[in-house]
Amino acid sequence: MEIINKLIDKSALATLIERFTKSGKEVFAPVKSKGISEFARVETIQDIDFETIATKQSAKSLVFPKVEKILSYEKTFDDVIVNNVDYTQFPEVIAFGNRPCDAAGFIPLDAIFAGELVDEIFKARLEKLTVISISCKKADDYCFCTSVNGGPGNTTGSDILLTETTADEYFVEIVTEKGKAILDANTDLFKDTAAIDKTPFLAKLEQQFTQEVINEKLNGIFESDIWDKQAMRCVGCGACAFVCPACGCFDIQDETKGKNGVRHRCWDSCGFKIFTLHTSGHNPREKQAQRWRQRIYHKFSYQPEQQKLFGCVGCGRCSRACPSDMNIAEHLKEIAVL
Amino acid sequence: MSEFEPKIVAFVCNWCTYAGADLTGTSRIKYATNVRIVRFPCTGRIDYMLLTKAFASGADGIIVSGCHPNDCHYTSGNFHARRRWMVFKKLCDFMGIDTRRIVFSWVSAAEGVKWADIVNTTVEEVRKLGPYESYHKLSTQDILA
Amino acid sequence: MARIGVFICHCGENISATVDCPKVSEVAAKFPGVAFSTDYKYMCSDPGQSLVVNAIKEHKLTGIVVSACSPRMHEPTFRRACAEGGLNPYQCEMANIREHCSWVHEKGDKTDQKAIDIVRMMVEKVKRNNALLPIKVPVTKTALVIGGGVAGIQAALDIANAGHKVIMVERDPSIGGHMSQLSETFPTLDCSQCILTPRMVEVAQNPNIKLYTYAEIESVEGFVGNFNVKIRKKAKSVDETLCNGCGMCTTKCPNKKNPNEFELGMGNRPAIYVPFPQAVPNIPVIDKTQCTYYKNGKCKICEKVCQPKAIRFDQEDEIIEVAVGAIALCTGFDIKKTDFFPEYGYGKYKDIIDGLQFERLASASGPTSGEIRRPSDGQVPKKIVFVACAGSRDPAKGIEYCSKICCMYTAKHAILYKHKVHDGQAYIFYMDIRAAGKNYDEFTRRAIEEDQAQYIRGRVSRIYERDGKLIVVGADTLMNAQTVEIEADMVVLATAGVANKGAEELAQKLHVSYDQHKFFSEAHPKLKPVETNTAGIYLAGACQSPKDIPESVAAASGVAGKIACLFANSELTREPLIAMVDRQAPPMYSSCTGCFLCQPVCPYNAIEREEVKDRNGNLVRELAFINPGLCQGCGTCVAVCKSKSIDIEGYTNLQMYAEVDALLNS
Amino acid sequence: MEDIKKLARELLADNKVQLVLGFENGTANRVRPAFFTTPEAVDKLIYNEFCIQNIALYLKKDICQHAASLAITANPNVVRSILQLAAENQIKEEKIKIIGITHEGKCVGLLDFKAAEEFSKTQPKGLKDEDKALIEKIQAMSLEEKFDYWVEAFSPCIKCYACRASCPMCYCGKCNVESNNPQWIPVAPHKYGNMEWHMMRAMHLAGRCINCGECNRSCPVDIPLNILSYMLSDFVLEEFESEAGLSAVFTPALSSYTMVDKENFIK
Repeated sequence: MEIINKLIDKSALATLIERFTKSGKEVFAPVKSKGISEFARVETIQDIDFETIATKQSAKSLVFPKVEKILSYEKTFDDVIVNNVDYTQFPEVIAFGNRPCDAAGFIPLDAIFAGELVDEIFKARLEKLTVISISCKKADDYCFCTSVNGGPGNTTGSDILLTETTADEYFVEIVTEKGKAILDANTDLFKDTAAIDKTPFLAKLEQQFTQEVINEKLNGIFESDIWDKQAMRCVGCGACAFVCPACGCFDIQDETKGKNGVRHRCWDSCGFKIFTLHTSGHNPREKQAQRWRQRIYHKFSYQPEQQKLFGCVGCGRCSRACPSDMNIAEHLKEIAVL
Repeated sequence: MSEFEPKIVAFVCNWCTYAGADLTGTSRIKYATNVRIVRFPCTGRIDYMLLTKAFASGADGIIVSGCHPNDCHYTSGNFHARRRWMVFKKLCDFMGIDTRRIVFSWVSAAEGVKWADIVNTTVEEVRKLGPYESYHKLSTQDILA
Repeated sequence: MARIGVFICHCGENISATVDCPKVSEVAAKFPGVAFSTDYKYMCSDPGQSLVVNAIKEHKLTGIVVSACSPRMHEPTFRRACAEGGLNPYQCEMANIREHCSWVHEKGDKTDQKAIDIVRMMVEKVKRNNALLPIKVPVTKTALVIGGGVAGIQAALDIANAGHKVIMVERDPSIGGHMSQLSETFPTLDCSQCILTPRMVEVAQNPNIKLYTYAEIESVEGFVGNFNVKIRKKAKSVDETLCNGCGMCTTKCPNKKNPNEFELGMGNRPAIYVPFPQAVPNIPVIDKTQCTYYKNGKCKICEKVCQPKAIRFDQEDEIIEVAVGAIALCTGFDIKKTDFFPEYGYGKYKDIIDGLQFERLASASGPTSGEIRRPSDGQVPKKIVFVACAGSRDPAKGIEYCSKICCMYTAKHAILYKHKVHDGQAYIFYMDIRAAGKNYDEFTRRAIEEDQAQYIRGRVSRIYERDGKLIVVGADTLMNAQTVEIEADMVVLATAGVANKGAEELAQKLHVSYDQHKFFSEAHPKLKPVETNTAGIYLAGACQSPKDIPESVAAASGVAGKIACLFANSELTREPLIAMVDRQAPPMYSSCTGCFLCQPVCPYNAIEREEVKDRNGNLVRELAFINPGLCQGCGTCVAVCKSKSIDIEGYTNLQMYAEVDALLNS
Repeated sequence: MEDIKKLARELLADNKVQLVLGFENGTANRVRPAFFTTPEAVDKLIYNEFCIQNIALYLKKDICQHAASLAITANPNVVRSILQLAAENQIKEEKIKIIGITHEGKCVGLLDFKAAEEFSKTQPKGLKDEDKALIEKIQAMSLEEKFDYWVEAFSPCIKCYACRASCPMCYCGKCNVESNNPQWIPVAPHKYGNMEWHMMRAMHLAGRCINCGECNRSCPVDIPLNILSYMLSDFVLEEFESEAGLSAVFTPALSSYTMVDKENFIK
């Protein structure tokens, strides 16, 4: 679809959100509470935090929640009755005010869950999701989207992208049919405009490397000692993976109460030792450095090879969340200049 | 409508309270049917995780009982248990877990009457408190839909 | 897949009158994993047991739940039946629906439901039972007896007479202990030496007993049936194999003015000495701290006069390693010195002595040849005051417990005094007269009635000297606490009995527990009075608490009996319901982190450190290891282990978890 | 800071240690843990008021396990951690050189364990006023309020286990939450799973926690779980006169008992 350009002023935007909520759509947007900005359900535009560069956690939980019930079951004397989750009943969700990097994150997730094998639950959630992103006016020391083919005004993954052009007005790019459906239902709120050069309204973020260079370098450094060096201060938690918009690893857990039980899909991280631990006691990724290497290879080598895309959107959340300040951009730059 | 019948689980040691409960039986002293006894070798063996597990599994009240101080078959299991319970109780109190529903007691092998008494009073206390809905809800809301 | 059999017993009408047994059986038949369920009148009867045995075979059961009485009653019975049916005996669980159900509830649905729940719980448990084999521990049939007092002697002789080897270690140069110091014994007044000496000789002559005197325990390692003990045999400076006990050395030794320990300082002995004439062995030792040669490098008179040439000035301490299967602790007691009672003047006034010193004065072989003469001037005291509870039952200044023997020996002292000093008068200050025991009360009555000992119920507040007399000031609580003042010629303090010197250190070497007074602790105050918490180590006599001779001897024979039982088989068989630490193949080895926070909670010191080494011998990990010979299966370590690396058979985490789950989530 | 650097340089130059564990500058105005193996590298070593991460946790990581000997820039929290780790048989004195640093940032030179024990006693615990205030606030709540408070406080938990990974005392190779036979604690980060996980962790740290607050600092969703341990530490100190991190030879409260422990709650 060709991008449709529009303008919307802030009061119209408020009305739009009101219309969403009134029509039964669930709107999730950054909300600041106790100093932390996270995606949360909002009712009006006043609830929304437009300032924070990036929420602590990504928007991925809208399609890949930290706990997803995938089925329930009941044991009888000689049988087990399985009940699948009715994913046709998922609500319509609007992601609003997320950054372009968040939107871009849905692409690699989609490739994981709805590639060769389709995860119906994920697919249903993604289909019910409309992403209305807002371009970045600011970037911080952790941001590096421009190094991974993204950018502060990138439209990838968004259904609609808003760019603040004046104190009262957003330049609107309708990117997809889903976005157009919103436009069509609310034409009164949008104004016509010609295409606008967004550059002056976007954060300036220098490109530090290219993901293609990383991809190429990774071919020869699997056994390099750089992994040991970089992972030295890694504490081995899963914070990076859990805040990452593109990390899709999960664990399957059954929980029972007597004869009833459920199967949950929960977030998991390749950074955990137990992630690859075999029953025999053997662990193919025994050391933290190997697990760190896996993280980089998965995003910059395996995913490009298998899914023809990169698994990193340059949001920098992992670096912000890291208790010991492992900065992924810094590490990638080191690899790029090897 | 029938009266609320609390579910009580008793974690007891083999040598004192289990034997004490046996004595209640041999003495034919009647008590409430609500209690289910789980036998452990010693109170020292009782893991506090089993207490939360019991609540999560639907218990409304818990009795934890063993030998009186200095009577432990293994000399010190009950002393270690006592300390563990103190700390656990403190944590529960701080976290809003209802410790009125956990009764700790010493019941010796000779205290058949005391055992019946502990069970009866616990059943009545917990009956007054009602079902332990908050913990049951917490533990089942994401499992039983 | 589990195939569980459920057997509901009616117990005549004991269960069936209250619980609907057929209904319970019917419901149980529908539990997942239950392959067979039935009810029967008397499950423990022969036909009942046959029913179990046959059902196991016929239905190819993998485990059984016998729903009947308390497992404390018939668990062994049904474990046997289980084994007879071809299953491992530990694949049997009992659901207690009698003591815990039918006998304590009225007939009704709630009672039936409870019975059903109990059965369900045990079905879920037994599904998770492991097949277990009894634990076998080899037993070295040699006993170590530490201490050669009357308790040690009795224990050693009994064990030796049962046909087992005994190694006896005594700290002093001779065995005999405190009893050899006593004059006569209550309540019979037979001479202590006369009854003890033959037993001492027996020890020396018994071919099953190896005696090490002047020796101490250096270290103890191992566990029940398998202790390795290092004994430090202190240098006597005399070759025991050559010495013939002629006594020339002790007679000729020029350095004779050394305080005699055996006489409690009331006499002297040479630097080379035999502690007392009846000593066993009758071999002298040189006291290196006093011997002129050791001090100045000159003398060697003993060497010159020794015909068999047995003197060895260059002899060194020797470490002897022995392997033993059991240890009897018989290290006895000591008496508390009265320094902490300055108002009683002990040590300040020569004529205030303690009870043990009085024993020596009254002894025919003592420093006064049995005549009661006071130490200061050798005069016969005409008025003598005995102070009972000198330190005992006095939490403020002494010890809080009762020393138990003082009431009796003080009465004995009064009687002996009267027998020896006919015109003398004995006064006894006491708190209570504790004379429980066979012929004990009669004995104290005799002191009062026949031997005119005057008992004054009250405490002594002060003793001081005035005009050559000892003024004993006390209160008579039976006379309105009126002050009593007695001008005495001599005072005997019945000082408190306390733990022996070095008891704490020895307990730590042996890993046995001890109480706040450093007396060794028994495993159970009623049911295991001679066992310690460390399997294979027993205790007898006054090292446990103050005891008189018959009690010490009885305990010693008890210990000997226990050890004889232990030695009755070459292997020790133990119930396998014990704790174990997780072990896995490398590189995991174990989920144990080696924090050893489980170690201090084990009452039996069963948790050891195991070193895991790589092929080059480098230490890789330190892991907890539970010695199956020592673990008694309390499971306290299981609950303490944070990484859930310890589990206990019979009550595994999986079993207990399943029980709770089955109870509530039905 | 210069004296710390000088010490570190000398230790490496004299081959007394193979590795110095400390801090360097990180992203923007952050600091980060760093590992120095040559005297020259020590140029980058820093120590300032931001160096509060409890780097004692690295003592259980491969890099420190493999080093024959190492030194660590140790603020009072790190010193306490080291002593407690030693008490729990996780580190040996001969392997580690402690560069002691006070709360104020003053270097007190190398500490052996005995000196470290003395040092620890003089340095107050790192309990902040806001933590105390929160404990008091919760204690004043009703039973239901407390329960709701914690259920809500734990609900954002994503089970990333940063609390565990950042805690020097959480050194178990296999955490309780990872034992699945039986599954003691639900792995799923739902409200129940979160509640039991944090409750279990608080119990495991009772009497062992040295109160550095690292669990809270590392938590990406800012759960105040440190106050659970703070509250229990206070309780253990008050009831059992036992405090972790003051001695290298120490039996934590829950591995010991006294005959006179309270039992007024036992019928």
